[in-house]
Amino acid sequence: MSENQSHTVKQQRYGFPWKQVIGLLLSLALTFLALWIAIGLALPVTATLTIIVGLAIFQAFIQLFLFMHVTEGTEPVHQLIGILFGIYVAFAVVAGTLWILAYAL
Amino acid sequence: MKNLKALIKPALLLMALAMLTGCSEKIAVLNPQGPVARSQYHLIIWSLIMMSLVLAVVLIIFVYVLARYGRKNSDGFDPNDTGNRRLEIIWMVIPVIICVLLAVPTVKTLFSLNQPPKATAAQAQTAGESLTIDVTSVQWKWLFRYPGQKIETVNYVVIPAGTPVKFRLHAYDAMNAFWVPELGGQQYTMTDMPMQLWLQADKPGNYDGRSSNYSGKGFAHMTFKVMSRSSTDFDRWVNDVKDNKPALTHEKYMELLKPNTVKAQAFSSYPAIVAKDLNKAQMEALMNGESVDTDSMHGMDMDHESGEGGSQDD
Amino acid sequence: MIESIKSFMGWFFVTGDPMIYGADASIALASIGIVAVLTYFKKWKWLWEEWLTTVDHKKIGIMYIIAALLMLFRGGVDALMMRAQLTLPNLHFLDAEHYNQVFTTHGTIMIIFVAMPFIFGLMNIAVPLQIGARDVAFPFLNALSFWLFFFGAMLFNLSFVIGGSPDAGWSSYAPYAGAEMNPGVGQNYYLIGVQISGIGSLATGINFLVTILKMRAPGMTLFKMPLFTWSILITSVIVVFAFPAFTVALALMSIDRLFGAHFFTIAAGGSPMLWANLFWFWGHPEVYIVLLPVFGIFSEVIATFAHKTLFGYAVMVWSMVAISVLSFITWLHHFFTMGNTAPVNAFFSISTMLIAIPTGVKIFNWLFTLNKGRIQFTTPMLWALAFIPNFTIGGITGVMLAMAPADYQYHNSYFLVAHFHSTLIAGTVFGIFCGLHYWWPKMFGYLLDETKGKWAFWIFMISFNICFMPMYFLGLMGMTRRMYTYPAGLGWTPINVVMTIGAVGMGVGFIIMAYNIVWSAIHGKKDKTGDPWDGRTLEWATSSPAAEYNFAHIPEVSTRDAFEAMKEAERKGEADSKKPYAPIHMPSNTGIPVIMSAFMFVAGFGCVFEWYWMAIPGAIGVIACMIARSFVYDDHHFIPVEDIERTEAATGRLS
Amino acid sequence: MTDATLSLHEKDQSKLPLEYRTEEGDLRIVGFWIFLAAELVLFGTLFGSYLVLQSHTAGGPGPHDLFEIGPVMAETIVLLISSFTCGLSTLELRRHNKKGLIGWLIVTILLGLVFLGLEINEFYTYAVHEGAPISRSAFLSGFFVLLGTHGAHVTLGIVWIAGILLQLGKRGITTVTARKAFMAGLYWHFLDVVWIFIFTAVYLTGLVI
Ligand code: HEA
Ligand code: HEA
Ligand code: CUA
Ligand SMILES: [Cu+2]
Repeated sequence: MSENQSHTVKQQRYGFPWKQVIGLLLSLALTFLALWIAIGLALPVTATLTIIVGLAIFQAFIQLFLFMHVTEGTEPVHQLIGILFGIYVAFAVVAGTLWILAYAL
Repeated sequence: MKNLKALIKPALLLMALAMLTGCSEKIAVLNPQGPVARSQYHLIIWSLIMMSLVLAVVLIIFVYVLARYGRKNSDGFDPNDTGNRRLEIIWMVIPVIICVLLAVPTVKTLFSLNQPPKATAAQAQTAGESLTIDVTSVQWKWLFRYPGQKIETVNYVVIPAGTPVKFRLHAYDAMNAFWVPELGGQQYTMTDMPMQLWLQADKPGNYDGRSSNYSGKGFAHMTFKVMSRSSTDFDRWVNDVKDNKPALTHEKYMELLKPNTVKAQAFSSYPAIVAKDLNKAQMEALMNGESVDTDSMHGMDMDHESGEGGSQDD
Repeated sequence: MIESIKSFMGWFFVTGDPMIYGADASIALASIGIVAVLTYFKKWKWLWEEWLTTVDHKKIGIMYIIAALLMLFRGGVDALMMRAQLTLPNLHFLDAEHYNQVFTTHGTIMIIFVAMPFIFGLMNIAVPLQIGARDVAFPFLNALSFWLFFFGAMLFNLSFVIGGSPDAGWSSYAPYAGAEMNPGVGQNYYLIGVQISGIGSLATGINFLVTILKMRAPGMTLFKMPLFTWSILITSVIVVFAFPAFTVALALMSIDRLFGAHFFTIAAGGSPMLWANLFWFWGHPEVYIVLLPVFGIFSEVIATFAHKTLFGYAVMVWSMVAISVLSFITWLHHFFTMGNTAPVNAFFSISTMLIAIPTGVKIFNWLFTLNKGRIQFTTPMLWALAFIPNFTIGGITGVMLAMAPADYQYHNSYFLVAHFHSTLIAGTVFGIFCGLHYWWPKMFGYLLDETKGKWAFWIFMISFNICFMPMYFLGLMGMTRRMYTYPAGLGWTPINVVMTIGAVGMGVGFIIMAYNIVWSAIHGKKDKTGDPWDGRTLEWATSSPAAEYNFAHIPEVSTRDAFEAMKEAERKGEADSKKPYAPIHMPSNTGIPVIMSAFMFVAGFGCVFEWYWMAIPGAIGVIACMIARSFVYDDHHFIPVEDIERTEAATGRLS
Repeated sequence: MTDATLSLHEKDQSKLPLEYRTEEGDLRIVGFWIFLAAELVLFGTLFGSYLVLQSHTAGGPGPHDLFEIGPVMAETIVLLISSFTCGLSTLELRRHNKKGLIGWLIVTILLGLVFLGLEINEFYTYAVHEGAPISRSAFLSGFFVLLGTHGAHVTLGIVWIAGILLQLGKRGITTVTARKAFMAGLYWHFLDVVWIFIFTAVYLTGLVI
């Protein structure tokens, strides 16, 4: 735990940042796609909502995997389970709240 | 065995419960006086039986292991007894079965409570009619409005026996809950969500009602009487109120809306504003000459069967 | 001028009641007394260096427990005041306003400032020792969590003498708790005091999650962990995922009250029911936050004093996992009667009932741990044994409440109050008393007296039954909660009298326990071996109290019940020879947590009174502390080998 | 992911990226992930509340009256690009290229500032020009608090990264500064994820319904 010393480190070689570039292009594409579906296409409201929420989730996973590297670390299973549980609870609170309070199904 | 003392209490409780379920009239919930309360009572008794079973099993094992292995020099000590698949499956599966046995009647009763109870009064049976009463909770009193009869009462309500009564519940300010244990379970009253509760009394009688959701200083006194009367008595009472009681004026109504406790009273008529079910904010806006916004009721109406009250979506 | 000061004082300090004056005076006297004693014995420096700035998990644990015991006293006095008022119909010992404040503070304090910190205290003491670690993952954060809890609790308690207490119940339902119907500072105290300590709780959750996941002794795989550690791991998960919802709920109501927003108001489209929804989204998991850790304690204690490994270890673990998953999808059962559609109520009825299954599995596994054991009735064991039948009653009445149509009849009645005291007292309180007696020697190096402990147990346990068993009937008779008085002639009086007798009995039991603590501090049996109970897990492998660094050598683990296995090996003469010591790397003390939390207190107090001239500097102080911390690089020190040898020699453990 | 995925059984500490190389760094990164998971719930709660209150406009302006897609798209694109530049900074960190790291971080916070400026302008327009402040209706309360919380997070991120830049300048890339820069990067991407949902659930949904 000698974190106080500065390590002089060697320059390592990494290639062109493909992952990052793909991530950016995909996010932009998905964003515009969602915009077009919402504004440009006149689908029924439910269909539109389903599709754009689906796209948002897809885009979130792009960030999670291509930019944030959830699968990286000494024991990545910990943060993976953590994030999954977080998604579960966040889903419970959003869906549950809507079910209870907004849309009487 | 000193530890047996730990068991005596729960065992006594169980026996006491078993005895009490049959008799005492003081125990309002176990003394149902109408079909709604009765269906809940059946559910309660059913669950009580199942739960007594569970408790009995736990207690029997508990007493057995303590008596058997709690002695100073008991034999049979086995430190390698650390698990048993078969047993563990048993005490997983049996609770599952119990849960199913509880869940099925629970769901059935839940859905049936949405429907009006079957009328038993001769008059109501033929006409298939029910009575609607609009209930408003105000800190700390209950206002009852009879939209059909066009009369209003405070802190007491008269209903015809044997006839389903639809109470439409609404709050002027704080949340309260409308509870008449002998006739049936409670529902909340809220400012933004008209709700309904079906109740019905088997026979004429007086029943205690109270608010069961805390709403401030005068909450403990927020009680009302439900008087069940035969159909003819009920009609007589309505006419009596119409003939002999004062009208609810606008001023008088505004007086009632102030937070305080008041005596029971009745009014032969009410002004139009009363029927609007405004909440405190809306009333204040109206009094200030602003436009009343009613959209807080959007999507908050759970009253699907009748489709009355607020609107469903925008 | 004088007049305006006078009127300010009259508004600022709570006045008009001899009880409050008494409290004011006793608080002032106690404070002066503490300051005087500390000054006289020249203990200020000691207090600062040994306690206020400590990052040692064992000391933090002790501070949590002391604070929680004090809060239990306050909550208990509240309870006795309520019982006094309700003993007979139409009493005027407390008026309505006062009674409403008392049940609100009673509930809030008991759950947030007693149950949680007591558990945090015990887990601070035991978890790092049980996993053979030298400290928690983030010692600084740990100290910060404690001080946030402490100052949050102080802020909340201040409401009693300054400004007025909250009176909307611990669940603070809107719209009654909103600014319009509830002006004044009381509710602000609730919102901000609880918020501050809640942030600390969230941090504790993260801290222990990482500690347990990453800092276990070599060889201790997840499925070799002691069950208490497992229970804390799972509790931490619930804390981490439930508290953010509460943070939001509290913040939204604060914004409503302080900045005129309309989340939960009647006006402008606010939704009062949304508050109930958010509150219980946290509130239901919260009851498992205070329950699962005591499940862990009972598992340890029952295994230790039955002298057996726990029955069905893996199932015990998985049932807790199941509870943690289910606990997030049952919250609506607290408002079945808020006009939900039948499918909604049906879903939440069933999801709630399902929790009975994993809980039942645990009950039976404990019973079968006792089976074929050699049961030893020590004080901790008595608490654990009493838990089983008493909690089962609380649990099965919970299942009865879970049946929505039946709940229409129980909701907000004393049946409900009886249910949650059966679970909270027979579960949580029995559990923390059990853990307190069990780990006391590990904390202080001497045992609590067994005879007095047993007296306290029997009196408290029997009185608990006297107080709360009749309460179920009171609910069925139609008495609702939060009534400051009731009329005669409803048949409620006899039961209320009995309940008050029970409550006083619990007070007596508590007093005996307090006396036991004082008595044992002087006469208590010393624990020289570090293993007074013939324990099975690693906390008993080190001295009592444990040295600053916990273990001179990090233990190596190969089985469950690791210490039991080590002792077994030693009996067989297989113990391996000791290695030489190496310097030990430990975090250094720091004053930042306590100072930062004190700034938080100032900021919070400012917000309560909407005095932004005070809140803003307080907030700036908090941020300054954060920045200062971010630039601290030298926050560790090494304990040299000589010191380790000296410490180990003193407890006879030198190799 | 080939270059970055770490083997669970990596024994050779020196093969690990700097930020994982000390025990403390490793612990903190896991802790930070868990914190982010908790933040998911925090934002989930805000989203739930907002969506419930969305239609409660109390006769005041609703989503249709307020939202304009132009500025929103601008904010979105700026934030997406900043997430990209932030990703590049992490890459430079892995290359131990201090200059590149500092450069991309500066670009990131500049983009963050642009985003904040746009958002503040949007808030200002609503609250002052459109007469729709937080106290106007439940819908607006939900809107301002949800977006404000995100905005406050972005602000915090900017301050945090600025602090890290100071430390990087002074100490260079060490195990400590590497860890901090890496964690700040995670945070920034996370805020982008939250924004994606704001874009979808608040703006697009508001325009569709
Ligand atoms: C430690 C605290 C704690 C615990 C553990 C529990 C445990 C449970 N609780 Fe309780 N509860 C509270 C604290 C707690 N509760 C509080 C504080 C409130 C009120 C808050 C307020 O309004 O102020 C409350 C309110 C409350 C309500 C709301 C009632 C209302 O407001 O109307 C409900 C309804 O479903 C409920 C249900 C349950 C259930 C099903 C369990 C289950 O987890 C119980 C499971 C255990 C068992 C069932 C026993 C053992 C099992 C077996 C022996 C196996 C066989 C059994 C069966 C198959 C049934 N609780
Ligand atoms: C862990 C949680 C916890 C604990 C331990 C307790 C413990 C007790 N509670 Fe509490 N209670 C709650 C949590 C808890 N409660 C909650 C959440 C509520 C709901 C609040 C709300 O509605 O908002 C509630 C509400 C509540 C009510 C309902 C009030 C109402 O709705 O009107 C009552 C009524 O009797 C009550 C009684 C008691 C009693 C007698 C004890 C006893 O067990 C206390 C025993 C302890 C002591 C007595 C120790 C103190 C010792 C002394 C003071 C020594 C001096 C005394 C003598 C020598 C006699 N509680
Ligand atoms: Cu209130 Cu739905
Ligand atoms: Cu619950």
